[in-house]
Amino acid sequence: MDFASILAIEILGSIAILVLISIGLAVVFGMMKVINMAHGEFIMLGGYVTIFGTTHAGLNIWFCILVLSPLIVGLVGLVLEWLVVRHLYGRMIDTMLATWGLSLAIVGLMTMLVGNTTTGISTPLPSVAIGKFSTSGHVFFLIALATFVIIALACLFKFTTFGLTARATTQDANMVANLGGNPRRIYAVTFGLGAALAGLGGGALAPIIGVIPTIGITYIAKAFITVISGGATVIAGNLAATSLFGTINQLFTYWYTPIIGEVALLVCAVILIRLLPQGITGRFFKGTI
Amino acid sequence: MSDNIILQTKGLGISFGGLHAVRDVDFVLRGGELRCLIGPNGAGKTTFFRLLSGQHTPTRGEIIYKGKPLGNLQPYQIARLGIGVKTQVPSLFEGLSVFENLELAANQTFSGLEAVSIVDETLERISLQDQRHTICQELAHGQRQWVELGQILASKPDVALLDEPAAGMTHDESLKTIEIIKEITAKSSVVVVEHDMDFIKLIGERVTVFDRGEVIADGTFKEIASNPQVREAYLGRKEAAVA
Amino acid sequence: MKNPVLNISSLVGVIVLAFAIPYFVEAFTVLNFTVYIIMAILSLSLAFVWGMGGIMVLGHSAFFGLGAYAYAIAAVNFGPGWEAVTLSMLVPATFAALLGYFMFYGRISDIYVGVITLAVTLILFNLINSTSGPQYKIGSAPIGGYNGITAVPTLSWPNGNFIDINGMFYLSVGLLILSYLFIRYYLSTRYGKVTVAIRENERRAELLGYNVAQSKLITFSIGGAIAGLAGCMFANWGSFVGPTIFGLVQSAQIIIWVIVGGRGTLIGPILSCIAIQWMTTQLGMQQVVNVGFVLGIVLTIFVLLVPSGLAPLLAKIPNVVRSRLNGKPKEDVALGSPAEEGQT
Amino acid sequence: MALNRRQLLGTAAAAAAMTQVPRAYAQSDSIVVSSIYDQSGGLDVYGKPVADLVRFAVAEQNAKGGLLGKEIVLKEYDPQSNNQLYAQFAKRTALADKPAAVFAGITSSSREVVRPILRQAKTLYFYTTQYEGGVCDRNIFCTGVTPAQTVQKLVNHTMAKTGKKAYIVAADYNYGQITADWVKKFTLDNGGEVLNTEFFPLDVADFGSSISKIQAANPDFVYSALVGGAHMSFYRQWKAAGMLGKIQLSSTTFAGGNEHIALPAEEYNGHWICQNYLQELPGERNKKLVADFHKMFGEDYPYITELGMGAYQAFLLWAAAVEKAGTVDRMAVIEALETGISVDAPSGRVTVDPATHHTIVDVHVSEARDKQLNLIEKFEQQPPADTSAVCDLINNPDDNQQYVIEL
Repeated sequence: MDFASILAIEILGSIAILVLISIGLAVVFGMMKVINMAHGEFIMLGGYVTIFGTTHAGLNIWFCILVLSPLIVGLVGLVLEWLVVRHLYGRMIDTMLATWGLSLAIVGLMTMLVGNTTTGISTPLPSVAIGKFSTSGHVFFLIALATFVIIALACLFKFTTFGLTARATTQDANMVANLGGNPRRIYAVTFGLGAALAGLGGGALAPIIGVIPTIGITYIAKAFITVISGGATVIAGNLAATSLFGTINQLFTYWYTPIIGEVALLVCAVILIRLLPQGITGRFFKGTI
Repeated sequence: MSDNIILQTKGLGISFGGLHAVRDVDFVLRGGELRCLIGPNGAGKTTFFRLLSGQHTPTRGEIIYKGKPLGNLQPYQIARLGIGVKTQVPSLFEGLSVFENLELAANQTFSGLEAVSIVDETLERISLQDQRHTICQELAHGQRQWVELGQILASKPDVALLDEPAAGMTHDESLKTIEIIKEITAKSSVVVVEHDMDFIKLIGERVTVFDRGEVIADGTFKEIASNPQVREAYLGRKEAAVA
Repeated sequence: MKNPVLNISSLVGVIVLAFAIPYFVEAFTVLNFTVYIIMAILSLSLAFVWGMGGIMVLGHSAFFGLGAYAYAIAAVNFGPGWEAVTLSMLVPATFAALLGYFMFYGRISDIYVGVITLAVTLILFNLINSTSGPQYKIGSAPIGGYNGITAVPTLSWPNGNFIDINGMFYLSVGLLILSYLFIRYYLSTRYGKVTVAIRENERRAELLGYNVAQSKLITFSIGGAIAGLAGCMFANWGSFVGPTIFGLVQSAQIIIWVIVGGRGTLIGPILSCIAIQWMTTQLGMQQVVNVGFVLGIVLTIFVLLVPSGLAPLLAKIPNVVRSRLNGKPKEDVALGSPAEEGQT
Repeated sequence: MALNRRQLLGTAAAAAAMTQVPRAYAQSDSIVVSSIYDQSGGLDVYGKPVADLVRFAVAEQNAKGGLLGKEIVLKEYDPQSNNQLYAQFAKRTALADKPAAVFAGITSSSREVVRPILRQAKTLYFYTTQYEGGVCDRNIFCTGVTPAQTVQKLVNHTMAKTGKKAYIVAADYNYGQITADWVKKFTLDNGGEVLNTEFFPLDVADFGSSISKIQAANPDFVYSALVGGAHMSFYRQWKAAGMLGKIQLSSTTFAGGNEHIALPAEEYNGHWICQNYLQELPGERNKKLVADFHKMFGEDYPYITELGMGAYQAFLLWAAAVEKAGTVDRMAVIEALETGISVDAPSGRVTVDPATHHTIVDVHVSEARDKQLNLIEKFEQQPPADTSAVCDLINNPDDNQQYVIEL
């Protein structure tokens, strides 16, 4: 029984991690049809901001994770949108390639700046005991944070002017422009939001992973595949895909090894894309956000 | 195979979601015939073509070609059976030369020197001999339309479906287009979709009228022009839109 | 490209130059050039699949890696002979055919083809990387996981002589030229022309009666086979294969070569591959600027500012020269610019 | 990152020390040695100190007037934790630099890439890292410690203090696989049992589910043969899950990559380790080395790791053999080394075992606490018993393979 609870928590944790690494990408893909290959590097930058913020600047870790990482990475996102992405709207493959270039460049730059060395911080949260088992308290934080992010995004898209305009822009950018909205600004803000969410994810994961400039590669493929499989519907698609993949990943990790878990996730995604080329939400959950 | 029918649809229909884009269409095309298909925007003409060329799968009814139902063939299989299509928006191999575009069309039916001579002949018919090595995307709009018609000419299908072959053309270009269409009719049965009434009048052949996915009239241009239902479909819709 | 005399003379020029190189440079430079040439074969294979066929493969290193592993495993089992070389092309080609059947007959759009190939190369990386246990072997060849396969038996000349450093260089140059000529020939055939036509307009090709899925599958498999050949040579070159061959970094490099060289040409990606690798080696010697940083910037700048790559620009130079000499400009008939990317 | 700059300065200092007179020497008056160690990528935590100690050793030797009156020139390569690059650089250095000796390889997989290449190129090879043992090849000298020297001592120590049930976590490549087999063998020899063994590829950084599995199995101790930067997360997550202090952790790899410096002390205090060298070792020889090294690389150099010391000691052995042979000729130097040459090194006496080309050294069981490794027990002059059981290069000089343990 204790083991079942631990397993359930680990599965939820795995889903939460997938949500945190992919939701930013899902927002950008769903709203702008842009696949940002530098998303993994945004996660990495978020991790570094939190690590340097706590170890070098001596700031509070929660402030770093929840405010500083999303803020700084969001700004980086805005700048890169301005420099690169905005010139390629409507050219999905070119955007992907250009951001892949950015991804390599950011890895290179960080390697020059901080060295190709793993760094990390520890979580201040105590471990949580369940029967004779105990698990890291940080997992609970990740689950809570992922839940909060999903709810906050749903509210943002449903109830705010920005959300409405952004959704309208997705449907018909010209119409929005005619109505006096500014699709360019909406795109820029959306891209920045995606980057900020990646930064948040990176900051939140920093205490349980070792951060190294190349760590983005570990996440980009998973995030990318989760988003594609989820389909263009940001929140419903992301929830559906992360729940499916998170569960599969974790179960296979338990039964076999973390690598088999990863492979199971990828194989499942490939089959899913073949069966549902429009993503899960292209078939189900239509008309949701 | 009575009455030399080459293409026929029986109760053909397709719906997207709840919308019946095409419903219960019974359509007959005879060998050597040139038929015009008209109707207001959204009447289902293009969808009808897509059904015939296999780009959509019908939800109801069937298509009978040369006496046999087409079933669920892929578009390329239907094309190989001899149904050629010119799409509404010119669809060419944009980065290839005019010659290469026509060669690819001719290669499907002919090979070697025969194909090359057919291409040369076609270039002459569409008056693009001088542009044979021009990349398609550098051509003028009208010329692009002609290249696509040239592909039909070069592949010599049994049935040619031409979707708005004269869209966006000047009057002189339209006249030239009609000439090309007549050339095509010499070898193929042809269906032309158009909503420009003047053009239909110039062709002067039998006309079928579509509205809201259904055939609402069929006859000569004169009969059609005086049909109140057709007038309502065109004009009434317009008034409603204005109101 | 339409001038056969020029073509043949430049080909002869390249061959003479290539065969002269080992007489002028040191052994280790020859060694470096050999790997540039091998990678150029790999670059050529993607130039064919993506640049000519319009199939965007983000994980092309999968075929390169499969070729290298197939050769290594076969060479350990049956010795380094023609069986191993054949397998190094057959295995990735078959894999490409199966994967292609799965994707193209499922009518998956380009972007998803990219995603799936990316996922597949990661799957291969993960699987191969976790086979270091002694229980994972094929025949008498342990797969080796992270360790890779070391001391891979290398090829000999048909007369049984050991292929030395210069020999390996000549062999690579020869295979590069052969692969290039084969692709050129293939593109001039009926099937080859359809390959390019599909890149230009898939729907049109289909409406003209071409079986798009089948043609893509053939293109994909040929590309896989040539990438596999490059993998075979790579395994021979280092007498080593490791799982990093499947990595994303490797895939990104191939894409950079093709983009910089120009999608829609074959010579461009070959030359850019050699040039970029040379630059990478030069950069690698100094520790100031990170190689990945430079490559990344190059990729982004090319996509933004020079999307058709260098080859079309370079192609203009001889035209200008020729027109000066002849007094009249000559119309250049290239195979055309890359397919429009925007449609999704 | 201050560390980087400091190391850069260190490099510059080393370079300056080495290049004081280089132009004055003619080409034939210098001796080239090559080093190929990962100074970037996931294994840089191991490679950087090793590369630094090779630089130090070369500079120290040159300061003494070089070898045979010739200056030693060091050619360095950074394979970036990529075995493919090991292949490339090994070929390249053998062909282009024609070195008298090559010092190369952190992981066993990189050694197995380099070894056949250098054997074919007839270039003397020193592999200086602790490893799983069993390599038997006359062209290579493996000067690092092997399982019979360290793993056995640590398993014995741990089982005596905790209990009989072991759980092994190890890196998924030849080192981890073979070391895990040795841990199992020594555990069984002591009447214990191994509950489970898990292998992790070097890029795995999430150990949450494994830690739960370990809890479910409830062993008396966990033996870690984890390697590299990503695996460092294991120790962090072990602490985060509240396991530190509940189940003893022993490792022959912990601290090899400065884990005890990079991690905060409260995340690892109490892990047991067994190594040949500790920077804290008493004795004048070690004190002098640490002082000289700090003079060159700065007082705040993180830690002189056992891996770094392995390379330094290997260099001492090679230099002694060259002096003895009076030449850098490969066979002459191999024969000089095979006389059982011996040096007084910072870790104690280090002697070449002629039959195996391994070394006889002191080993030390210690406890990691507060960024230090505190000596618990010392075992003097341990022979490479695992390898000498299978390898005899005196009688089979043409042997060329790695013997692995069979359970």
